[in-house]
Amino acid sequence: MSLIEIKNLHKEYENAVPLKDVSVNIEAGEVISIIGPSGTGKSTFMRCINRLETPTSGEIWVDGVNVCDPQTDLPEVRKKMGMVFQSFNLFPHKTVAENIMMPQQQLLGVSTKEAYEEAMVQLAKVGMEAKARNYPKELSGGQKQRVAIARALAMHPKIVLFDEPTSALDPSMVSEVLSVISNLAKTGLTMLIVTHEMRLARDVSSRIFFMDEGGIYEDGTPEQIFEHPEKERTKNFIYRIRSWEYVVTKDADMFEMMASLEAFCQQQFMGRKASNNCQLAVEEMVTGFILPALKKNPEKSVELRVDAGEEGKEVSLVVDARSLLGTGFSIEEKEGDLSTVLINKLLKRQPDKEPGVLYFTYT
Amino acid sequence: MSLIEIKNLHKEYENAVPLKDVSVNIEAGEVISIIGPSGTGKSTFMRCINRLETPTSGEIWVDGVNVCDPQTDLPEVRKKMGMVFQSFNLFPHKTVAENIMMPQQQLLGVSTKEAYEEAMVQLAKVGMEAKARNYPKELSGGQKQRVAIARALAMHPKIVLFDEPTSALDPSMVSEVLSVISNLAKTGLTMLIVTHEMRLARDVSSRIFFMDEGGIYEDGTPEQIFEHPEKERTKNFIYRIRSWEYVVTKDADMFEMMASLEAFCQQQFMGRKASNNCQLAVEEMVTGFILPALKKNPEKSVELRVDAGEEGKEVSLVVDARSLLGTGFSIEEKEGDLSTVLINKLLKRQPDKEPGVLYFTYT
Amino acid sequence: MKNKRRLMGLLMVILCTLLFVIPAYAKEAESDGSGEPEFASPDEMGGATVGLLTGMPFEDMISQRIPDIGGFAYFASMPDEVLALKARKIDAIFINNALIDFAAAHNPDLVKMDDHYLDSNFGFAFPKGDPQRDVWGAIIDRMKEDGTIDELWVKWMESDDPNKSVPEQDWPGNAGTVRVACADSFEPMSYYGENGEMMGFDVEILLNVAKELDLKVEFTPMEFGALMPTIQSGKADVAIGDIVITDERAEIVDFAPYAPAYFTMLIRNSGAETVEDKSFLQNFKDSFERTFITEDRYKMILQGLGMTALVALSSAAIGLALAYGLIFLRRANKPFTNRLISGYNALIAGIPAAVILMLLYYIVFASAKFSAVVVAIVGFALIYCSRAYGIIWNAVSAVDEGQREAALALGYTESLAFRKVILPQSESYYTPLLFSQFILLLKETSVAGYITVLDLTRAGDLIRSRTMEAFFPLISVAVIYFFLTFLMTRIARKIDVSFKDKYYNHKIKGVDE
Amino acid sequence: MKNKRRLMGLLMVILCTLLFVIPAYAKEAESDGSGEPEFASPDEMGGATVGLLTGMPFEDMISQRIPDIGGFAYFASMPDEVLALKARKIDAIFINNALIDFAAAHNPDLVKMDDHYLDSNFGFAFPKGDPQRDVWGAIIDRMKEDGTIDELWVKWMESDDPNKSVPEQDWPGNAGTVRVACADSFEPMSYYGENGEMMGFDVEILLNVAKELDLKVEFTPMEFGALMPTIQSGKADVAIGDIVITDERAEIVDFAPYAPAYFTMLIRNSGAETVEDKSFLQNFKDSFERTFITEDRYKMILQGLGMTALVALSSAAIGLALAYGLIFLRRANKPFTNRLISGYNALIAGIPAAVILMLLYYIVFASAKFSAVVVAIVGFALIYCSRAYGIIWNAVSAVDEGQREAALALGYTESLAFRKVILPQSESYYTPLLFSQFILLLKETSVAGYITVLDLTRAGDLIRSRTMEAFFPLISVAVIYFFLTFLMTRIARKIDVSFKDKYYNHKIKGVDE
Ligand SMILES: Nc1ncnc2c1ncn2[C@@H]1O[C@H](COP(=O)(O)OP(=O)(O)OP(=O)(O)O)[C@@H](O)[C@H]1O
Ligand SMILES: Nc1ncnc2c1ncn2[C@@H]1O[C@H](COP(=O)(O)OP(=O)(O)OP(=O)(O)O)[C@@H](O)[C@H]1O
Ligand SMILES: [Mg+2]
Ligand SMILES: [Mg+2]
Repeated sequence: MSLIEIKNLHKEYENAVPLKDVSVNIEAGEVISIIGPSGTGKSTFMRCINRLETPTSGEIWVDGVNVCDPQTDLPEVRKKMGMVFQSFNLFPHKTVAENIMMPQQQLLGVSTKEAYEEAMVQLAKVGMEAKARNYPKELSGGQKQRVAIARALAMHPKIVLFDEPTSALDPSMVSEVLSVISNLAKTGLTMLIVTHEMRLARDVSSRIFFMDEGGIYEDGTPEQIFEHPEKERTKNFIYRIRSWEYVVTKDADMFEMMASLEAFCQQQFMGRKASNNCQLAVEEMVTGFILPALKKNPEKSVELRVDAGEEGKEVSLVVDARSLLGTGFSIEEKEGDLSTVLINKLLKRQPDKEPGVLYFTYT
Repeated sequence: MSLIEIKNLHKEYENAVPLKDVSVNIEAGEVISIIGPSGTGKSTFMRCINRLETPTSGEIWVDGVNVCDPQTDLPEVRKKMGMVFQSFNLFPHKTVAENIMMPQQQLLGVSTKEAYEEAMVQLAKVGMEAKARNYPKELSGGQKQRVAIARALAMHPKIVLFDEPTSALDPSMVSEVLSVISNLAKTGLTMLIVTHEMRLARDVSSRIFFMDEGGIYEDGTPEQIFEHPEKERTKNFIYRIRSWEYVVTKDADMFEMMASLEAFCQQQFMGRKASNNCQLAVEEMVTGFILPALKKNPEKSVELRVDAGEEGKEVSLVVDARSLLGTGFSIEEKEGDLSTVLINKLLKRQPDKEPGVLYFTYT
Repeated sequence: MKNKRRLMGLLMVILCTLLFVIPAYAKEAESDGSGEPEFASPDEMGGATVGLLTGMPFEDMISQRIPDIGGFAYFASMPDEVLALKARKIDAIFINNALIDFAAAHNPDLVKMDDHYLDSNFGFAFPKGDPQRDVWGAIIDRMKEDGTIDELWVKWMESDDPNKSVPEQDWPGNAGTVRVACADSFEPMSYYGENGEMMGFDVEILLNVAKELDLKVEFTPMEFGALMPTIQSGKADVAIGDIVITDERAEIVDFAPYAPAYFTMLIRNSGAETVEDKSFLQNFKDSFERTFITEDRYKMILQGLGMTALVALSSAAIGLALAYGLIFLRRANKPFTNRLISGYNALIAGIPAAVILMLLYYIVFASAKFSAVVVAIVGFALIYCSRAYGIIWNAVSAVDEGQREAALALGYTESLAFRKVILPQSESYYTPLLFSQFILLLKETSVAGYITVLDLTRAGDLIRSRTMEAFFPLISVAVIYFFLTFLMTRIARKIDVSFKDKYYNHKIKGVDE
Repeated sequence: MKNKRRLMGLLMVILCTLLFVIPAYAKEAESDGSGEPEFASPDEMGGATVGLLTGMPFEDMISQRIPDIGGFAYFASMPDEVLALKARKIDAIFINNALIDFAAAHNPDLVKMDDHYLDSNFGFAFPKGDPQRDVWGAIIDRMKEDGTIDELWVKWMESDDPNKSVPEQDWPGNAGTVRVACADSFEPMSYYGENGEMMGFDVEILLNVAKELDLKVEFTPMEFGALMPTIQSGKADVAIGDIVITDERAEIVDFAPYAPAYFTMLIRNSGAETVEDKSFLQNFKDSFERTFITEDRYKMILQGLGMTALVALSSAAIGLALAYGLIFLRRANKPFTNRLISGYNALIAGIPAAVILMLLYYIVFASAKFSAVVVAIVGFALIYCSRAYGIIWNAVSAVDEGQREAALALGYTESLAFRKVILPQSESYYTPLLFSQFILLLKETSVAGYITVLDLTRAGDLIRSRTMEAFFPLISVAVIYFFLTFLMTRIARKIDVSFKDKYYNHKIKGVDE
């Protein structure tokens, strides 16, 4: 029997049905990342497993016990399942060590001394021994999350559930928590991780659930999901992660657009040159050609997309100006035009993908 | 006569003397960046100029008026000096347009219609016309700052003062504000900008004040300050901007250290490979050699430094283990050791700079 | 959904109120059944407390009859005594049979004890040796015989007719005028009626006699204690009003007896047979009538309500104006005025409202000829001012210092920045707080009675002492306060919403409107 | 620095207080100078309001003398009248010279008018035709001649000796016993002293006479109105107590006159010569003594303070316990109990404390024989409970829902999570609020007087009516309240700090300690 068996799990809210008939088995030792667009029931799925949400119907067997049965001793089952929340939820009135000792003492009946020793062991695992006597409010976000992980581990759970453990963190603190989780993955613990961090999904997990349409839409190894996604929706989702898209209208906020492109380039490790060229080309394109054309055709819009390949190589820019087809829009208009020259210097023009869709690359 | 003339400006607080005898002239049209370590009086200097702080002694002549004279009509002088604050300070109970119209109407006696037109002109300059009817709380940080700039400009000031205009912003919003400021710099407006954004200082300003030791420690063009700083303190300050430093003690928080190194690499556009190699090498070095050595010598510490050259090239790692000299610390200990092999594969070992200071590079 | 919840909330409040009402009436209702007088005879009254009217020298006599008596309590009037008896503060009232019959008839849970003391008669008092005594006595005897007096006794003692009245003096009065001294507060024997005319059993008998004699009657109401001296000094021809004939009194005046009198105890009873036919609803209706309809008492309640509203509204308005003044003083930030303001606030915060009112009434404005209402308004204005100041100042201080700096940097002067930038921002925070503080003030005005202001609470008090029944006046007052605050809370919510609408309407003033 | 600011704050409060004090005494101080009686003669009294004791029939006479009189006001006792006069609620008191002299002697700002009305004598009353009258009259005449009576007049009217006393009955009393009816509340003529013995001018004269006659005296104190009837009925041999001999009275009893009597007006004066030598400090000292020392009145204040503390503390303790109960009920989250709780809270919030107390006293606990104190404690407990519940519930609700989920996910049960995780977190928020709510409660108990609880405010009231002076009792009460709340606020701050120390001490419980 698998460690977790989910049969026909169904969950309805008043005006949403995030889970429609989900069935899946999870084996001991698996590290599962759950990814998918927002609002597709990832958190709901996770919270059903330890019964923080009550499923509408279906069965969830955890370590041989059906948690959906009203007779089940829920606290007992929950002790086998650690949970790490997006917002840490440390107990603010207790020191770090007490946060970890308290549940052991009150729920497992462990003595103060043993609880303390266990706490220090777990704190060492996440590199937080030095902060044992601090209060949560004295810690950075990353440190808080690491303590939360230690607290869950101190109960010696068979399974640990993570619900977006890094999304409440400052960008500069994400890495330290990811390191802790990936270290943990190597210890053979069963883990379910809801995340938007593709680094985590790809590098740490042994299996990925892509959730959409009220269930587990695609289920496979990281390689399968990231390199060869089978279904269209999965492709779109994975693809967008490495793309920057922007719809330019006549009122477009240039400053914000350029800033978001810059942030994308930086995040994709594109290298300064590729990134600079790309940004300048887009700016030139928009101010030199697209906005003037849109001023004349105020109800139209143009879609821009920048795709970044692995390691910041294979950068490409796609300008989807199909809606301007027939308005005389063209970037070749005046051959000697400074803008055109500049763009062609920055990026390499490729044959149009289809009429009205321009295509550039940087190598 | 210069637009701003500062003579023997002196400012004391109860337990700090941020400004000791500062004298400097600023000509119309100059764009001045004020940089320097924290707490060296940059904000104080700026705030003295428009008399939000009262100088202890000295004279400040702005456009021919001494603002330190108690007789001076301060509101009149301040109308000539726009100020943009770190925390925007928009009026939250008014729409964006009203924020810009209100001072015009109440202070310049402009009619509602004219004020509105002026507001829309200024909003267009910062790309915010579309948000004229929104309230500040409905805007992102970057957008708020752009509105604050528009509000200052609508008073047609001769000088605009910026006090760290981007440091309260999310990293992803810094760029849009920097773009606005650099566009503004091209219009010939006199600007003083206190900033920690070296991009801004280097690319936008015509002159840089480096403040330290209670005054303007070094004053020159961006090229002089960034490429050929004359004084030792300036060098240290500029230099550190492109370095990552960490002092490893026996209780070092590995996770946090690695996360901060990762953030540094990302910020310096180092490219994924350089960044990965560098991080792995540091991790290997610390866990494989430094921490074991420090465990034996608990009161010692080792300093790490990573320097990044232009464009992410010329990355070098310096390990200052002089304090461990004589303890038998060496990374060559066992020749066949996996760690040593790994490190040497990731980075290229260079001759030691001095005994105990190891030196690596990546190309 | 939301409306349903509100409805449920209101129902709940009503239910809570019924929790008070039901026991109060259930008690009376259950009394119709099997109850018995609390004491069957004086022998059982060991430890009981007996109520007496102040000055009645019966302690010795009662103590002799009931040696282990618990004690005596003294009251200024019969209604007070009855309230105390019903509230179990005392266990019996010792007084004459007329007052007892009246009280027992109107309070089903009170009963007269069988023992008689000091058997005698009620009588009209005439100057010693006055031949008129015999003339009157003859007529009274005839009225006794033909049952007129018994009829009148029932009318005045037991009837519940709220419009009881005495005959008009419509006879010519050719025989002259008789000057009658009468006690002014002995319902049902002789008392002031609603319109200031004399009423009561004694009065009606006297008028009947006067009619037969064709005498006009001129009443001089006075305290009971003044009756005998008035007769003796010849200032009046007859004295009436609950006068029991005693040997001592008979020595100084002559009496024409008209009804049997004796003293006895009025005690509690859980089952007075006389009210067996009165249903819960009837009881309720009677109480309602007594409290609101009789003597137009609802007018008193309305006046009290008006007074409460007047005091609360005026003091809030004045207090608010003062508070703004203080805010501007405080902005000036002079050490001296700052300390003065905080001293003022500490004082107001440290002293109960009732004490503040008395301080103002008896000391500060002792020599100014202000009415109590004015003093109450001033007092509550001071209180409201202090609290409003605190609220506004907090809201103003909560506005980010950056707002002030931004305004100054734009070229605003300090005061312009405060008026145009800071105050308007804090408005939406402090206005709802000021309003809920006003609701508190409204409730607090209930202590204005301490300085004799006739507010809502005090109006209820007065009606209570008139009807000898606490339930209705108190509940009405409580209900009115409750609905007042309920209403105010609603209005406060509306104001809150309208503030948001006003401020966040996405319009540019002067451009879009 | 901080201490200095605190000191300054306290000084400011004292200064504010002096703003009240100085005018009150400055008025008396300045009166030593040039002031004059407000009315030189009755002719100037047009529009003036005259105070009378209830039942005194002088209206006609006064109206004849002063046709444009403003009106009359009636009072139950002389002290009330004097307070009203000083507070300018009335303009004159019409009463006999003994009471006037006494009041004028003890109130430098009041003065007797020169006009005399109804010139007569004070007299001891004897039964008509009693030969003793002449025996006593002779002795009294002798005392008049040898100045004893004048001496005594000064002693009782004007002396400020707080230990005034009458002689002991140390003579053998071989001639028997004389039964004396005496008025019980006519200071300085005949009144109850501190220890229940009879005191006063009349009493001392009577004792002197009795000593000469070697008679033991047996006093029967009573209301003034009962004096004549008692003599007439032979229940007493002599009646004394501020009896002015009038024709009417002389008709029914015989008098032995002992001092001249007349009626006149007591009016305000801004410059009574008699106090020219009294300094500000002396005035202050006298008031202080009258308020605190005389009759050990400070004990009353202390008792009132104890009562206030008892009511506030007990009701806070009971209320808090109830509030925790409600919190646990509310956690169960049953629709019915939820609505019940919010109904209860709405009721308490909507009705003033005074009205709640009366509802409880006169209705809910009408039939339970609880003392007013118990009812007050119950009432304030209900009030405090409702507020404490609101505060705790708010604090508990403010604890992030995530805390509960985290505890559940660790394996806590709902109730354990609440007790171990949620409640302890909110504790540090709600405890200071509960404390400041307690301070409000402390002040609010000042309305307990409405249901006859003798708390601090009421104690001040009583002393005020005894000393005929509002200033000192009121100020003392105010000052005590102020320092109580001041002290409590200090303690609250300490608690706040100690909470922080307790919670954020960087120690691991059980490991570092
Ligand atoms: N308590 C609730 N009541 C009603 N609807 C809910 C509730 N919780 C979640 N939902 C709805 O259920 C759907 C799934 O929500 P869920 O939080 O599981 O999504 P998610 O995949 O975790 O999204 P995200 O990535 O944004 O966290 C959403 O449409 C949401 O609006
Ligand atoms: N209002 C004040 N009262 C007392 N000391 C002050 C005050 N404002 C600033 N200082 C002190 O003056 C010094 C200079 O402060 P200032 O804010 O000008 O530094 P800064 O260069 O702007 O630093 P940062 O880069 O952190 O903004 C600091 O030591 C600071 O502590
Ligand atoms: Mg989620
Ligand atoms: Mg600064």
